[in-house]
Amino acid sequence: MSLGPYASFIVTSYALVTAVVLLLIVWIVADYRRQQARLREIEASGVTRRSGRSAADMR
Amino acid sequence: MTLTDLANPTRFLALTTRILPWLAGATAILLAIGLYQSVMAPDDYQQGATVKIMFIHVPNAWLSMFVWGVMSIAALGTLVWRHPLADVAAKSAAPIGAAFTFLALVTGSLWGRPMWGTYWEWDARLTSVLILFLMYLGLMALWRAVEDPSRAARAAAVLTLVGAINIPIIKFSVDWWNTLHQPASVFRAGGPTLDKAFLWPLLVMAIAFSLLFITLHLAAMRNEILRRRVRSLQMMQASSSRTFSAEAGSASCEGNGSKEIGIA
Amino acid sequence: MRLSGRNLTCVRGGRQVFSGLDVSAAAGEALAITGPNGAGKTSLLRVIAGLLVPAEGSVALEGGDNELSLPEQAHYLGHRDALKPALSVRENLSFWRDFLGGDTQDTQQCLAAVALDHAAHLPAAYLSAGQRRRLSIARLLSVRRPVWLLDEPTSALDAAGQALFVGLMRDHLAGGGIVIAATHLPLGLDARELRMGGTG
Amino acid sequence: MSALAALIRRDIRIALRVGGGALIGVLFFLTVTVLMPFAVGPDLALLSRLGPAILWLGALLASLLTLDRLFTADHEDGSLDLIVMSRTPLELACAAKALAHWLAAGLPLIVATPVLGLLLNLDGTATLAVALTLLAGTPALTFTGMIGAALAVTLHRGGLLLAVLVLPLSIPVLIFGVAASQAAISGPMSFGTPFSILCALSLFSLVIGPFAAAASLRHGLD
Repeated sequence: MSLGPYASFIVTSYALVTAVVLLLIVWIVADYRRQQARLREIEASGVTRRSGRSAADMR
Repeated sequence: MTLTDLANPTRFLALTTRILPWLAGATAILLAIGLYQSVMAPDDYQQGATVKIMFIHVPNAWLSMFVWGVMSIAALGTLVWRHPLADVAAKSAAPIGAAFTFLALVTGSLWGRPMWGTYWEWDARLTSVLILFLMYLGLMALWRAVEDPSRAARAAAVLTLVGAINIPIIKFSVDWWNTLHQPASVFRAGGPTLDKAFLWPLLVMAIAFSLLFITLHLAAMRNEILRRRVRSLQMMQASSSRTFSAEAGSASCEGNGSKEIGIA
Repeated sequence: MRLSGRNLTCVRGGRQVFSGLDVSAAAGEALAITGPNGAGKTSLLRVIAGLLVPAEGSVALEGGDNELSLPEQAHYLGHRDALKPALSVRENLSFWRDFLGGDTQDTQQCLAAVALDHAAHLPAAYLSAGQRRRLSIARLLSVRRPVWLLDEPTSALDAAGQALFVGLMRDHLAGGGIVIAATHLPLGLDARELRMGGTG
Repeated sequence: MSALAALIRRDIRIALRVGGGALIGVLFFLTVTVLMPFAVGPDLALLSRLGPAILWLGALLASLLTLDRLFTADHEDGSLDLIVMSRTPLELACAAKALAHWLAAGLPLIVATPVLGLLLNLDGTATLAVALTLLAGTPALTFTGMIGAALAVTLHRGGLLLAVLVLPLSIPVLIFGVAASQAAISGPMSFGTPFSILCALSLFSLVIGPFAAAASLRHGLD
């Protein structure tokens, strides 16, 4: 497969898209882990969540 | 599962956890098919192999507008129906939309480079995307500037809707400004005359990227719900003054207060 | 050690707030500045803290550290808490400890002394008004300063908080410190009273 | 010394946290620069000739507008009283605050310059020249702007008044900054002369700024 004279542009754009999408995924996964860890930490320290009112918790 | 069930964040979390792996799998498969087809697609007789950039540029450009649409619906949800998930959806969509817009810009400029000889040309299409990108960044700055999420949500919702109304006006003005200064744009991306050999990979990639957005958005919404839960729990934690009584009052700074450190 | 100000006159915005005022407090002594609103309690404290320049007279600390001026040996607890909501409780306190410098104490122990150690990692934005006030009181403990200048220190505190603060002031006085407090509430400890306003 | 380090660390932290304004300056810079072609037209030759001037004006406005809250935020929550009373000389504390502000809000502008250079059709050397002159010149903008920020505390006013007070003071920096970048790109002049004057201006403001700001703060508190 030949990409012609502009191969570097094609490869760069595909690489950039891959990099940014991977970055998004890594960020979201890391954020999820961080929030989970914080929740565990808080629940370990004894503050209990009123599970019946979880909708109100968001506000 | 009705819409009112989805309004409950706990149910939403449970549902998200159940469907996220499937969505991620479907996205991966479609992306793989799309990428294979793009690689196998023939060269364009005019643009040569650079036409391959189109297969990732166009889906990103399409998503950059689609995400703003999603945020506008969420903004209506915040302002009109006060749906508890609406501002979560709006807030978590903004960085993802900004990332897709950024990719549309960069791939567009890389695609244009062989034709223009420069990375950036004040082409009407690209310039509109650049302004859209600035608006995404402004929206993210707004979310960051206000600490209280529900107060920030209303301001961001108003800005999002104003943006949604203004984007066509901006697009029109930029087109007009552009034709005023230069005859016709050299940059013709896609269009209905596209050959079938290009249409299929493009379509698959567009669906794959849309699925990618939905997957990322759901995951980010889940994060945001957890973040707000952490926030409200921390506020409860701050107001629960544990051993605040005469006993704490007598503990001086140098005194025996240190035995309680482990609890915090 | 003795803090003394003589013949103090303060003019603000063309209006004479007070004139010919003498202030003095010895080591281990508390001075309560009382008086109606607008009598110049806050202005007097700010003159002592070096934040306002008196039109006449001067204040000095005799028997303190000769290298340092009076404001450099004083803590000032004003109406405003000098806290940044974006920083955590611990970051707020340890910034002031590091910035003010001198004889410093452990941050965590100072937080425990004002019953805020459970919230050390939380942003200061989450604190209530009384907790914010307690956090600024922790600043007085984190760095040792012989003179405490307090402006309505107990206003935001509940009964338990006031009791706690009185205990801390007693400790400070017992260690040979000086407390000068502008207040319209009783301080809760033996204090000489300087009444301002009315006849001056 | 550790007191100053603590102050710098705190100010940078606040700027980067929620509610902090560090990156808004860059966004402003970006927006102002993008706005220019709509006024002068998309002619790339013209844009590349105007490029250094546009970038310098954008950076000037961005760094001055973010200075607005440098002292007023500390004044409003009472921190400034404690900073004035502390054992650290007020001049040094002012310099530390300005340095923290430059690190949090000024450096990102320089990092953003290459991207904006691309939009204005500047080539590699031109972009490098502008970035270098901004690196040498933005400290001067921050340290002279600090005087205005201190006056804003004294006068209980900020925003536009600050800009009106400080913009004339920044004219020399603008002149030599743009002159140095033009010299590096095309000009008959050598790059060295205007650039060394720019550096001298920065050093000068590094000395004058903290003293003027501290004097203004000392007399302005009430």
